[in-house]
Amino acid sequence: MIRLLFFGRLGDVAAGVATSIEASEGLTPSAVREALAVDYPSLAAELSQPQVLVSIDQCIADWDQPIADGAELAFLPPVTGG
Amino acid sequence: MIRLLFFGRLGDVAAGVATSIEASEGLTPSAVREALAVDYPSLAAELSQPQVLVSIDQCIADWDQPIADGAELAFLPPVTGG
Amino acid sequence: MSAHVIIRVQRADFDLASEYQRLRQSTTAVGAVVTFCGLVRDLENETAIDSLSLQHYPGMTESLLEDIVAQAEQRWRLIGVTLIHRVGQLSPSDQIVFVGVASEHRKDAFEAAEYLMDYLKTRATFWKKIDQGGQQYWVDSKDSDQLALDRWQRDD
Amino acid sequence: MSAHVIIRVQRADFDLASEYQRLRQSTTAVGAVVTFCGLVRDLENETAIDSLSLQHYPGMTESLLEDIVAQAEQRWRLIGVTLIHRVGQLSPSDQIVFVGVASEHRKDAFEAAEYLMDYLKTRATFWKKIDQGGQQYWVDSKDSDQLALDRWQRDD
Repeated sequence: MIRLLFFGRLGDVAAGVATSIEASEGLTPSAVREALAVDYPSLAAELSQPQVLVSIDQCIADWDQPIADGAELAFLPPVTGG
Repeated sequence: MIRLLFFGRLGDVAAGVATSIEASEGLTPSAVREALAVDYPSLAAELSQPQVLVSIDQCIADWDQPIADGAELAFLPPVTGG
Repeated sequence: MSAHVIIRVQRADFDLASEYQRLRQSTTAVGAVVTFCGLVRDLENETAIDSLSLQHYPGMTESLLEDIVAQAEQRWRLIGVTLIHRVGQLSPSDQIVFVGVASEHRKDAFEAAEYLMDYLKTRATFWKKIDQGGQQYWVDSKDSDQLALDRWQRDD
Repeated sequence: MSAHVIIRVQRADFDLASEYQRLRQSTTAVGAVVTFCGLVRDLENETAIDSLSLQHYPGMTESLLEDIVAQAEQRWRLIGVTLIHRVGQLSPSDQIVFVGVASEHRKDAFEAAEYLMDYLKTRATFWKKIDQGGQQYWVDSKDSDQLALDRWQRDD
């Protein structure tokens, strides 16, 4: 299983979305986004915004980086702290 | 009369020097320094260092600026506050 | 030389005076302490706000802040660094963020403090939501923050 | 917009916390407060010092500090500025100088505070004398301070 996290405005858009997804060989953040697009097209559109970053196990990752089973995948809109 | 002030290291070198000088037509800081050179050559040498500034009535002044009677003339070595 | 580093993400308020005293007393070599406090401004887009809530990504935030401090330590001679960021609900004039830097000379403390804030603003995983007359919305990131960061990268 | 300005030259110590609270409460628009504290370092020329005494030119110092603050107000949007400089005899680790700036945005506060210190260091009529093992001598001015100042003048 891969744990899914959505932060900031993405958390609002992802309300009701499953908090995990089945792991599979060679799964990437891009593939997760495509899988979400089936049931949640507006969320997938938000995730496709160029400023959205992804992290795997709390490290910024590429969209085509493979995700290991048991990992934590987070979608991060532009940060606004400070 | 013109009041004379010497700050920082100049105050040590000027120990014993008169704290005022007679005013006269067209008197300038340079002329005061020359007058001091007669009795206090080592002080005059210190005052000739290029970093030494003068102020007249608490405003930074030129060495050839006339000094009015009653003014306050100060010799200022490089500042070291903060 | 490794600086005394404190990093905290917390709901509670912080006390500038005690943070300053700790930085000041890091070692007897301290000659300069620069502090920055960020406060909740009363206006957003020229309209009064009721409150602000700050979300973050626990774990990732702390490790990003550690990275940012480590980078600052490579660029400047620092004796102490403290970084505190609040999360949760805040009101106008509340303190949000504290950066404190102690060093021998002022230039290191000033530059490192500004660098830490510029990096924190654009890299650390915090998100602000504003409540303005019952309307809630997420704050957009600012181009000016990205520009502030770019300046340090040009120097690299 | 004219900033709330406080300038003090005094023998007494100052309290960062109360100076910060005053700056923070200048108006509800304050979003950033930067403070700088300069402390007496334990070493001068790599040798321990016993004490430091600070002389100044009363009257002229205050008016120079007012000029410096007025120049900063022309360059940045400032809400509050506090400048305190101590004179008389000081010991290692004692506070010497405080600069505090409150503004809406952090860039103004950071830059103005650093500018005020750079100008104060090279323009304000203070002189330091060091007592090191019974030997007293006047501190020489530093080239690095003049260079720090030149940077702002290039920007003019």
